[in-house]
Amino acid sequence: MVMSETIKEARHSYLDAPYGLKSWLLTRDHKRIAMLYLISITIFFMLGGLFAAGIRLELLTPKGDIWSADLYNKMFSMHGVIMVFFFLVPSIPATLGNFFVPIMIGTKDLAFPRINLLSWYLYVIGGVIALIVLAMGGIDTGWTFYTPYSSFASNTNVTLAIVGVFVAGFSSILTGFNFIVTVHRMRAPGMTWFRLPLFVWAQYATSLVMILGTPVVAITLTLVAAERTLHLGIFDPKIGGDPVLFQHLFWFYSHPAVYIMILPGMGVISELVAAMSRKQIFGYGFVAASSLAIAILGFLVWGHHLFVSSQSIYAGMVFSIITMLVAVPSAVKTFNWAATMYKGAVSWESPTFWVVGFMGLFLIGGLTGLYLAAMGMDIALHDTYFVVAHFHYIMVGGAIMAFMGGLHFWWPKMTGRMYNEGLAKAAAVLVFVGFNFTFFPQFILGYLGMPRRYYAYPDEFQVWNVLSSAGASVLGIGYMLVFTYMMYSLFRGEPAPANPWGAKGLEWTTSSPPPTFNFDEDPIVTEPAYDYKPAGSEVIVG
Amino acid sequence: MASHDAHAHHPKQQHHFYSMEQQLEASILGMWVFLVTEVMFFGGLFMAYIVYRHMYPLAWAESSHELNVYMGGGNTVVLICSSLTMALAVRAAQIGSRKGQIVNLILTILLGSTFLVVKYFEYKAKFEHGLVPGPHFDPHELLANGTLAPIHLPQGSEIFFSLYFIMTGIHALHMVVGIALMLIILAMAWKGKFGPDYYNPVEISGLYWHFVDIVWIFLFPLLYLLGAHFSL
Amino acid sequence: MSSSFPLFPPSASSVATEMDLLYLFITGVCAFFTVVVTLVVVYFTIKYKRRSPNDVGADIHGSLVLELTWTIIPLILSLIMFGWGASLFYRLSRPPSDAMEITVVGKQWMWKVQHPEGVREINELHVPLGHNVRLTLGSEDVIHDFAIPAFRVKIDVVPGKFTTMWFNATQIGTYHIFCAQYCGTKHSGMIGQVIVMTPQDYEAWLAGGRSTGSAAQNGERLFADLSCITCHKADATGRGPSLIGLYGSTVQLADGRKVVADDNYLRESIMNSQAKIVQGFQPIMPAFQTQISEENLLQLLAYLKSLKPATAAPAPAHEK
Amino acid sequence: MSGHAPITPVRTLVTIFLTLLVFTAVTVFAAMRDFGALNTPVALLIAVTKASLVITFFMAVRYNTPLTKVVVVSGFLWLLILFGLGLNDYLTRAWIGVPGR
Repeated sequence: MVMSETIKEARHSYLDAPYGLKSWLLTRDHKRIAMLYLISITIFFMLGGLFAAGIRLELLTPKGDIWSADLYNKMFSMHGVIMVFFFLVPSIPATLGNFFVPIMIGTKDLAFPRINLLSWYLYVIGGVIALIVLAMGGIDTGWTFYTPYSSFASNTNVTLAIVGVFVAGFSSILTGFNFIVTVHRMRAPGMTWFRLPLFVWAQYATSLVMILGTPVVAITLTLVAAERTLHLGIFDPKIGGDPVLFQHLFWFYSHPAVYIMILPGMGVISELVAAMSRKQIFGYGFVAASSLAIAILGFLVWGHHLFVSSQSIYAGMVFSIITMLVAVPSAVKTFNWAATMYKGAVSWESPTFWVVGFMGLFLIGGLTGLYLAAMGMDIALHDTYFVVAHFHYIMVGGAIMAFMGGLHFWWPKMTGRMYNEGLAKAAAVLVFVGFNFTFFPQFILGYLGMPRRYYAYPDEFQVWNVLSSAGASVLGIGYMLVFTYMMYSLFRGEPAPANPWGAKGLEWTTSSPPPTFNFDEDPIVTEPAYDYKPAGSEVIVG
Repeated sequence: MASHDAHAHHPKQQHHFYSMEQQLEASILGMWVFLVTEVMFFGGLFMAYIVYRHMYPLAWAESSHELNVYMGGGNTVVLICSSLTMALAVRAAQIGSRKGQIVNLILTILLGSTFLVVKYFEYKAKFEHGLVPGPHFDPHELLANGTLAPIHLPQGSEIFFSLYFIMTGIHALHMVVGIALMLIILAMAWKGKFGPDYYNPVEISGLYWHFVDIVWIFLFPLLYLLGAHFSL
Repeated sequence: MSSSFPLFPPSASSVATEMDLLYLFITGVCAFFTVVVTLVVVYFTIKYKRRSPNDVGADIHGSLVLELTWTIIPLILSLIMFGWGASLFYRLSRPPSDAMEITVVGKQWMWKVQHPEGVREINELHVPLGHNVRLTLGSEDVIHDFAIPAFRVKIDVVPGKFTTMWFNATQIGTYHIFCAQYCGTKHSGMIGQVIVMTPQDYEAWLAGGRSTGSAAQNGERLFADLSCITCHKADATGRGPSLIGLYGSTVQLADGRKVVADDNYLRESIMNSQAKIVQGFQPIMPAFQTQISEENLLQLLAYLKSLKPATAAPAPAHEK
Repeated sequence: MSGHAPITPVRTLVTIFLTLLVFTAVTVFAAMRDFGALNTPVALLIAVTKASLVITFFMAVRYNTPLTKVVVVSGFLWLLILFGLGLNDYLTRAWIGVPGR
């Protein structure tokens, strides 16, 4: 009986409204656009993962023996370009953010639905350009495009790759600006700023970074392209240009870009910790403010990528001390999440597994940033595998764990179907273990001095590299497992109830999956977020 | 949408907005947020400008003298005029004057095109004088007797001209986009789509146009008026 | 370091121990917080496990005291790390004045080294034990990065300018030189060895090496070959300024600015002679941008540095 | 559909237009004089004034919500962050007197 009712409900959902490919490709529904994004970023994630596998395979042995040096360089470059610009930057904002920001604030859609669709098309165009670059042999500059290598030395399709990144960047700007206007102008009656779910706060902070940072990297890469094609030298040392200026402009975006990746992840975790513990988030105001603090401070620290690049030592000190300050809001968030669980009713369902995994990995990722921010220490660690390990702990251990957690948490809402709980828990454990085996040895390799982007390396580094490659295979299996049972769930999963976790939040008040305009009646908000009342049994599961 | 709602909706109101006002405010805010990204986009170029001007003050002063102040200044006046006509076009839409919109939009488009034509002649002169960076960078003057006289420019001037072409080039590209936008708005105004209740497209295109004007207001003194020692 | 699971690189310079201590200090702080927070989270997960499907957590909203505690403690700890790191960086940035100067030129994909006595080597760097050594580095093509993990030193080698590093080797042995900034196809092949020898062995090695005269002598020859000498005369009678005692002094420029004549100033004045004009002189010197290789430039610089006034030692203007 | 944004009078628009033309003339003539170190500040001051006039009147920011004003100001603030922290490197490069540090 329950079953047939749910199915009847599903007929009214956004998934089924009008059928057909055209209705999807021309949709203006933020939920459908989120699903389109989800499909496309999954493709790019797999592609990027394939290159990662290629890299780890080569590094099993000290000698360069599986690929040629050139192919290896192209692999890590394409791994970086694809994972950063085509997976991580759009990952949470364009999928979970797109889907849930309007629902969480109780509106029918984003402020500019057509621009939202345009943003997806731009992403696809950028992605297709990246694939064309790949088909033409890829690029070998690394994802950082440092001049003068990228402008004069590389004979690969750098210009076309830059066009691809530029277009994808435009897509990210449009997403960000849509979110900002939506959060400001479209909130449901009663949805005050301090009733906003923390996920929305995080998305808002992320959007600020997107619109303020992305244009700078766009113009910087344009300048590199102009140097390559039109010989308009801006960074060319032969005519007196300064390659370090490129690094300044590049990191003005690319450091905050790290926060584009991790801030939404932090938002997801804030939601999940509260919902899985059925408890008001500890220190709501501090968690919300720390998102903004991270977004703003994130713009003031880019020079810590330039400590040994011949930047002035005094500039280095300014950047170093501000970088240390970023540690504070990140620590505040972590402690608040832990405190939220205190005296909670902690569920042992699969999202909790991803959350706990995230906390462990994010702690290590965040704390190892301190080594790199301390200038003297950075001399030893700069451009070594320590850096590689550190940012993978943040971007993979942090952002992707959070993305996975969010996906498991909201999957029933998005698709209207449940997945296999047992497999989901197993996958979380596999990914956690595999991840640590892959990247923890790289911290040690880094202090031993192994530089990043090395195709061959001295023998004494082998033992840690073998461990890392072995861990990577476990990690890969973990991700494939998630993909498998999620695909199964999509077609065969049990229908999901409206509120499978018994969680608070507007998204759980509407049906699973939600109707086209999200709510049958325009919601009016009367209570703060995470208003779990301990007295009665007000939580209704299902 | 209007059929099932208690209060009547304007035909241009999109379903997810509560009111036309919310819709107008959202689009104006959206345009400003977009313009902030534009500010940062040009900001990267200005950053490069500041750094290199600090490194090569001499080259900056002397290269600046190779630019044509008449053309740059004239174009500044042209753009200011176009900003006025643009503002008048928005006003015409707000008060519901179709004729006012059409006349002012056409004037705006003509002024914008004038700017580009002047730019064309300016660029042409730079090519003739070998001031285009790259392998053929070879500054010279064409003397009255038909011979070429090389001009000596200090190190750093090639970067100046690279920045000159990129900054003015990207600005000109924005002008082209602006003119295309104005043509669309003109077509819509022609059909009488705008009035006191609905003029968002005119208003936000106007914001864009004024922004492009502002960029030029900075480019003109920073590129053309350096060195302080020239005379007209 | 024969352990099969090595944790530290060899420790072979005067800063290695302090670097390791800083590393261990930060590791201690990080390990403490990682362990504590992880244990707390796991403990809460078990202790407060949901008992029934409709269970709800306690009604706790926050605590200002706790928030302030975990704002201020991380702040203090991170500022200590900043202070220590910055101080170490500062010391590693300023070469001692008695350091012997070796020049290094990076190009795709090799390191070219020249000792002050003129001995050259490729992808190898011989240094005497217990001496302060200052490297001046330049690049002929793209950005490289000269890194010696055993000495805990590293600096980018940027085309168009010189960079500096220094170290004092404390352990005899052979250690890795890596290029740490990605520079193209054979980036991972741009490696070499630094060989630390006793000062006696180093002298013997220098004597055995093929030298075409000291760096300064080579520079003097170039100074004549490139006709620099026709304008830059020793007395003040030339069309260009005299270069005696120039290095490290303060130069008054025509546009009113003052600059210290350091390596990068001399480099710019040779390569792009019009960039900064000395007061009282005409901008007539040709730019040598395309005519001088990075190595020759370093030799010219060695010569210019050797030009000291006959009477007093040069004012150490760059050492304030 | 109540409470339309106020409409800028033609008189204001024309006054601003004429002021902008005057400032353009002023900036050209100012550039012909030598104020020494003040050359650039003078030029920038005039440019900033002109830009503020365009933003306030032509772009009608004075009639917009406070939020729009915040957005406009923060855009330029971020530009100053880029310039300020970037110059933080370039202006201090020679201080320590060691090349590349």
